[in-house]
Amino acid sequence: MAEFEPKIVAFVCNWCTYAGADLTGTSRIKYASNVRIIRFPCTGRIDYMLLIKAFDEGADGIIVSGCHPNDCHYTSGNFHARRRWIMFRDLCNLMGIDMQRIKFSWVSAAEGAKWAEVVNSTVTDIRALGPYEEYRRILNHHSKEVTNG
Amino acid sequence: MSTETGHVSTTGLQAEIQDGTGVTVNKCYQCGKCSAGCPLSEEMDFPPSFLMRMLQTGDPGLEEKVLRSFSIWVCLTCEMCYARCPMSIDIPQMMDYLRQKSLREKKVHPDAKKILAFHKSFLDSIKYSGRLYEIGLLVDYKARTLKIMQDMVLAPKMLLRGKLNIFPEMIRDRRGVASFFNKSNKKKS
Amino acid sequence: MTIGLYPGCSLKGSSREYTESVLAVAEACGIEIKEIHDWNCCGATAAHNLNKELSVALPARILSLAEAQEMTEVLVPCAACYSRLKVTKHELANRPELAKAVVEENNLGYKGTVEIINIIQFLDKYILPNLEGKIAKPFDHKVACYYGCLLVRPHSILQFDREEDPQTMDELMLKAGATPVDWAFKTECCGAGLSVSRTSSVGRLSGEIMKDAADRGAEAVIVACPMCHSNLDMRREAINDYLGEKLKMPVLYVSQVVGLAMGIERKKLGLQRHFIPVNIK
Amino acid sequence: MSKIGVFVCHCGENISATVDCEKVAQVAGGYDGVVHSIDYKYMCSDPGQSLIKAAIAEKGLTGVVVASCSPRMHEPTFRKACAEAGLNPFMCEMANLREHCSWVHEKGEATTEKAIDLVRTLVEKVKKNNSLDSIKVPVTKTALVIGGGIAGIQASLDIANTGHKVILVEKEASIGGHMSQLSETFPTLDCSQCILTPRMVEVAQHPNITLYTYAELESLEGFIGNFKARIRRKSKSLDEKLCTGCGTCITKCPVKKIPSEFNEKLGNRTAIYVPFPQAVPNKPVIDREHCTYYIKGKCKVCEIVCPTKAIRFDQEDQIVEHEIGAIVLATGFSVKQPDFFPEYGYGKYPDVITGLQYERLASASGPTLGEIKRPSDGKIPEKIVFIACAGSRDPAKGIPYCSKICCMYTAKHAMLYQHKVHGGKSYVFYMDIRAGGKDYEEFVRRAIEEDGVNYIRGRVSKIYEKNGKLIVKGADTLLGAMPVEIEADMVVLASAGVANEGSETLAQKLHVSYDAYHFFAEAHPKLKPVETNTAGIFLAGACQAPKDIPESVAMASGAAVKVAALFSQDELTREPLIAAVNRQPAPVYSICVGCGLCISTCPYQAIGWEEIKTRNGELIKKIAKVNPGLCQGCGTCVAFCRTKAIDIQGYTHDQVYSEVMALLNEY
Repeated sequence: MAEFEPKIVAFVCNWCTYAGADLTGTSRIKYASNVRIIRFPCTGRIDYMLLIKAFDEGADGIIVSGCHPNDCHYTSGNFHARRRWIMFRDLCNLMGIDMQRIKFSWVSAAEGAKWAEVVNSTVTDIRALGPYEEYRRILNHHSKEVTNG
Repeated sequence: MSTETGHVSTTGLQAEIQDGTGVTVNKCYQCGKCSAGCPLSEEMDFPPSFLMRMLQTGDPGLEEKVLRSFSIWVCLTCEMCYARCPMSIDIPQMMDYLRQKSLREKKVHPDAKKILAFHKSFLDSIKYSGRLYEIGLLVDYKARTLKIMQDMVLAPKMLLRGKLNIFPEMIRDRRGVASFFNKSNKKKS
Repeated sequence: MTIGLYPGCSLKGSSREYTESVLAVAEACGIEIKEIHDWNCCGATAAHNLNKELSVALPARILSLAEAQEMTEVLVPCAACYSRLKVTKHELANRPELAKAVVEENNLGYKGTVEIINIIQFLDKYILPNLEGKIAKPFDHKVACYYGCLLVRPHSILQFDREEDPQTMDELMLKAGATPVDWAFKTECCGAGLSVSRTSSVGRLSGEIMKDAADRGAEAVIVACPMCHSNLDMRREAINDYLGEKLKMPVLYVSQVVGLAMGIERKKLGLQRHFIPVNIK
Repeated sequence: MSKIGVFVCHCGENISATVDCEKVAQVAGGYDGVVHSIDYKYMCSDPGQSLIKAAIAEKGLTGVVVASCSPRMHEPTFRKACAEAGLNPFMCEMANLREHCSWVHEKGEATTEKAIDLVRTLVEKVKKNNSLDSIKVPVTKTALVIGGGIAGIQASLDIANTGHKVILVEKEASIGGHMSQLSETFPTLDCSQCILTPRMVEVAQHPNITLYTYAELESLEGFIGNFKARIRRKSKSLDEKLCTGCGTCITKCPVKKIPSEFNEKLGNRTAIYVPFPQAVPNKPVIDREHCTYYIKGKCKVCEIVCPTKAIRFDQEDQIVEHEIGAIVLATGFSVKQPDFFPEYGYGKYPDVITGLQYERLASASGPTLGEIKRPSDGKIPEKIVFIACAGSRDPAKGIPYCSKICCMYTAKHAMLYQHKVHGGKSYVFYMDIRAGGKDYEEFVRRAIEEDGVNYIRGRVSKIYEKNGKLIVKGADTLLGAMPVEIEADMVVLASAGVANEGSETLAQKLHVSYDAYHFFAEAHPKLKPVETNTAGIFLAGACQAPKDIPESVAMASGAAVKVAALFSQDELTREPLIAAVNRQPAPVYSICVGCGLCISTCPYQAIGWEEIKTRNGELIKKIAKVNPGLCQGCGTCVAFCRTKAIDIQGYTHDQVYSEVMALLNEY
C-alpha cells in the first residue's frame, strides 16, 4: 500500500522564511515535496482564520514560519503573530482542532538547511498522524448543529 | 507524492563504515591534524589521515590494504585524533569497525598477531571468570605468542608486592557473562 | 553517605594500592563505600577493539547491577573503566533499541539512573570538604599531574574538565599542598593497551611523558588510572632503556597523595607496592 | 471576465530537468479564465519577454502568471515587461517553480504535481489582483555611512564627490579601521598607512562630509529616501573646537600602562589618548574606564597642562538627529581571538600571536618600530612558524567558512620575515593555498621560490613550550602524513575573520538580515551583492563577509553608486503594497467600527483617525486612516481587524483565501 502523503500548507513571511526556502533551493538541499508555500509580507499579516480555512479545504497539516524574534523586517510583526497565536490556540482547543497539526518555526533567510529540516520533520509527523479525517467529522458535526439550530 | 530527501551515494567499505559507525569518510579534507597528533603515527604503516584518504578513493585494492594494515592494530584508541579533528570525525570508532572486519575476514597484519593475541587472551579470561585474571592472561598470552621469557622478570616482582592474585576472582553469574560472548558470536556466524 | 564503587579488574590485582588508598581516604572522612556485588570486567580496550556488542553488553551489566543494588552514584577510579561506563551509558541513552536489547540479554533491567563519577570528582565532592584543617602533612612537592587519555576523552560524552590542558587535578593537588608544574604531556597517551604486546612502544610514549615531567622539575607524577600507573611505574625499565638514563621519579595515585596529606600511614595507602620506591614524604 | 496568460519557464534545464514543463503549461491551459498557456526555455530572455508582451497585446490578457524562478529574483523583470505591453505591472504574479520545486525535489510525477498546484494557486490569486499605481515619495539627499574603515572612507568620499552630503559615523576615536593597523599590503607591499592616511585626511577636509568619531547609531526609523537617524556622540571629555591636538595632555597623563587596542595589546597607551599618531581627527579622548579622575575623583593633570583649556570632565553623551536618504553599512569585521585553541596555547605562551599582532610587529609605526621581536623577551626569532586556518574551515570550533584573506597575508607575513630577518627560517602550515586574485598566485610563488619560505601541507596538532622554544607538532600530508616537529621561536596564528560582536543588534536596528555567522546578508548572492533586503540600505566591505582591501574598496564604490543613483531622483516610486481602510457610499461610509486596534498595533505609527462629517461639520463616524507615506505594508493591522475593514494590497483577503482554496482543490 502506498504511504499516506499528507497535504501541507506553509504560511511564510517574505523576508525570512520565503528567502530561506529560496536558499534551500539555491543550495540544492532536497526535501519532501508535500509542502506548498503561500507567501505573506509578514507572519503578522497571517489571519488565523486562514488556517481554519486550510483545514476546511482539506489540509492535513500547516506550517507557519517567519523571522526569528527581533529579526522581523517590520520590527514587531512576528511578535504580534505570536501573541495572537496564543489566543488562537485556546480557540482551537475549544473547537477540537489538533494542535499537533500546526507547526510554528523560525527560519531566517540564512537558514536554507533548517527549512528542509522543518519540512521533513513536519511531513514525518503529519504522516504519522494520518489524514485529518477527524476534522472533516468536526466540520460535519458543526454544520449539522448549525442546520439543526 | 513525496520524494526522498537527498543522500550521498557511497559504496563499498565507505558505505559499510557509514552504516556501521555513522562516520562519513568523505568529511575528511586531509588536513593531517590527526596524523600530527597521533602518538603512534610514526609506528603506523599509514597514519590516520592517510588511511582516510585510502578509504575515500573507494578503490578496492586500497580498501584491502586498509584492512590488512598494521595501523588499525597499533591504534590505541587514545581518542586524540577525534578530540582535535576539525570535522569531528570519530576515527576511533571507525578503527574499531575496521579491526573487527579485518578479524572476521582473517586479514590481520602479521605484525599485529601479538596485539591481537593479547586482546583475545584478555577476553577469554573474562569469558571464563567474569573478571580479568592477570596471571591467567599472561600465561594464555604466552601460550598464544610463544613469548615464554617476556615479562618473566615482572611477575615475581609483582607477586612480591601483592600485585598479582594467584587464583582468579570468580564472579557468581559467570554463565550470564559468558552468554554475552556466545550470543555475539552467534550473531556473527 | 554511601557511594557505590566499581573497582574494575586492575584495582583488584596489579593496582590494588589504588583501591587501598581510595578506601583509606574515604574511611578517614567517614564516607561509606560499597562495592557493586558480583561485578564483571568492563571489557576494556580488548572488547571494543574486537567485538562491538560485547563492548556494550559488559559495561551495561555493571550499570544494571548498580541500579538493581539501589546505587545512585558509583565511583569508578580507573579512568579506562570510567570512560567505558560513561560511553556505554551515553549509547544506551541515545539508542533505545540497544537499551532494550541489553535488558533482554542480562535480565537485570536498565533505567539509566546511576551517576558515574571519576576519582577527581569523588575527591572534590566528598573528601576535600572534609579536609579543611585536616591537612596534617601538606604534600609539599612539585608534581606533574598526568590525566592520560580516558579521563577527559571523548569530551563530547564525558564532559569533564577541559579536553586540552585540563586543570581539575592540578587544583586538587594545590589543595593537598603540592605545587603542580605546567607541562605539556598531561593528556598524551602512555601506550596503555600495548603494555604487554608492544612494550617498546610503551617505553617510547611513557618515556616522553616522564622526561617532560622530569625536565620541568617535577618530583613525582600523579595519575588517576591504573594503566597509566603500571606503564609509568612497572615499565620503568623500558622507559629508561628508551631515554638512556635512569629516572627514579615515583608515580603516585591522586588518592595516595590526598591520603599522605591527610596523614594516613603509608602502608594503608599501599605505597610499598610500587616498583619505583616512593622516597618523598 | 479574467483573461489570464500562463508562461512556464524551463530555465534552461534548471526546471525542466525535474518538472514536466509542457504538462504544467497544458494543465494550466485548461483552467477557468486561462486563455493562453505556453512553456519556453528562457522566459526572462528577450525573446521570452517578447512572448509575454505579444500575448498581452494579441489576447488582451488581464493577468499574467510567470512560472519560473523565485519572485525575489525576477519579479521586477516580468512586471516591467507587462507594463511595457500596457498591462498594469501589479497584474503579474510569479509561481516559484525553481527554488521551491525543481531544485529541491527529485524528478517525478510528485514534483510536476507540485508545480501544477503552485501555478494554479497563482492563477487564482492573480484573478483577484487589482491594478495599482506606484506611490511617489520625496528623497532626502544625505547619506549615512556607518563605519570609518577603508570601505566606509571610500564610500563616503565617492558619495561626497557626487555632490551629496555624507554623515560618517565611526565608533572608535579615529577613522582608519583595520587597514590603519596593517604593515604592508599584498601583493604590492605598499605601506598600508602611506596609502590610507591621505584618504583619511581627505575625509576630514571634505566639505560634504560630516565626521562623527567616537559615535554610534542609536536608532533608525523610516524607509528608503526618508530615514531618521539618531546618533549617539559619546563624550570625549574634550571641547574639540578648542583642542589643537598638541599632545601635551597625553605626555603628562600618569596612567600609562593600558594595553593599546590599536597595537593589539603589544604596546601601551595612556588614559587620555589618540589611538595612533596619524589618527583623524588627531585629537584625544579620555577613556573613562581607566582615567584616575573618573575612578578616584582626582588627578586632572590633563586639564592643568592643557594650554587651551579644552578638557571637559563633565561633558555628556550627545544625541544628534539627521534626516537620511540612504545608508551604507561598512562596519567591518573582527579577528577571532584564538583562545578557543588551547592546543595551540594562545594566551598561555606570549610568543604565540595572531596575524594582526604580527602586523603591528612588522609595522614601522608599531611597538617594535617594524622589527620582528618576540613579545616575551624581545629576541629576534630565528625560526618562525605560521599556521593558516587557525579557526577558519574548522566546523568543530564553530567556523566552517574560509576567511579568504589569510592565505595571502600569511604569505606576506612570511615574506616580510624573510626580508627583515636575514638567515631566519620560516615555515607555513597550510591546507590549501587560496590565491585567487590579480598577482596573488605570483606573490605566493615569490615567497616560496625567492624568499625561501617553507610551505608544509598539513595542520598543526599541538604547540607546547620547552626550554624557551615552542615545539610545533604538525604533519606533512604530502609525505604520507609524516609527523613533523619544529622547534620555533615564535608562532603566528592566521586567526579567522568573524563578524563584529553585536552586529546582529545593529542589523535588528536597521532591519537588515544577517547570515548564520552574523555577517550582514546581501539581497542576492550574485546580482545584488551590495544591496540588503531593506531598500535604501547598502553594504560595503567585510561586514558582509571577510574580504581584502581591493574588494572592500570596490564594494564601497559600488554601494556609493547605488546611493548616487538613488539621489539622482527627486522622487522615488514605492511599491503600492500598503494597507487601506474600507470606504463605502453613504450611509455606511465604512465597515470600520473605529475600535482603534490597528492604530495601537501598527509598528510604524502609520494609522491615524479620520472623522467623517456631514456637510455642516457634524461628526458622523470616526474611522481609521492609513498614511500611505508611512505604511510599510507589513499587514499586521489586517490580521488584527475584527471587521476586515482594513486590507492590504498584494495580499488582500480575496487574494489569500483564493490561494488557499486553489492550492488544496484540484480542478
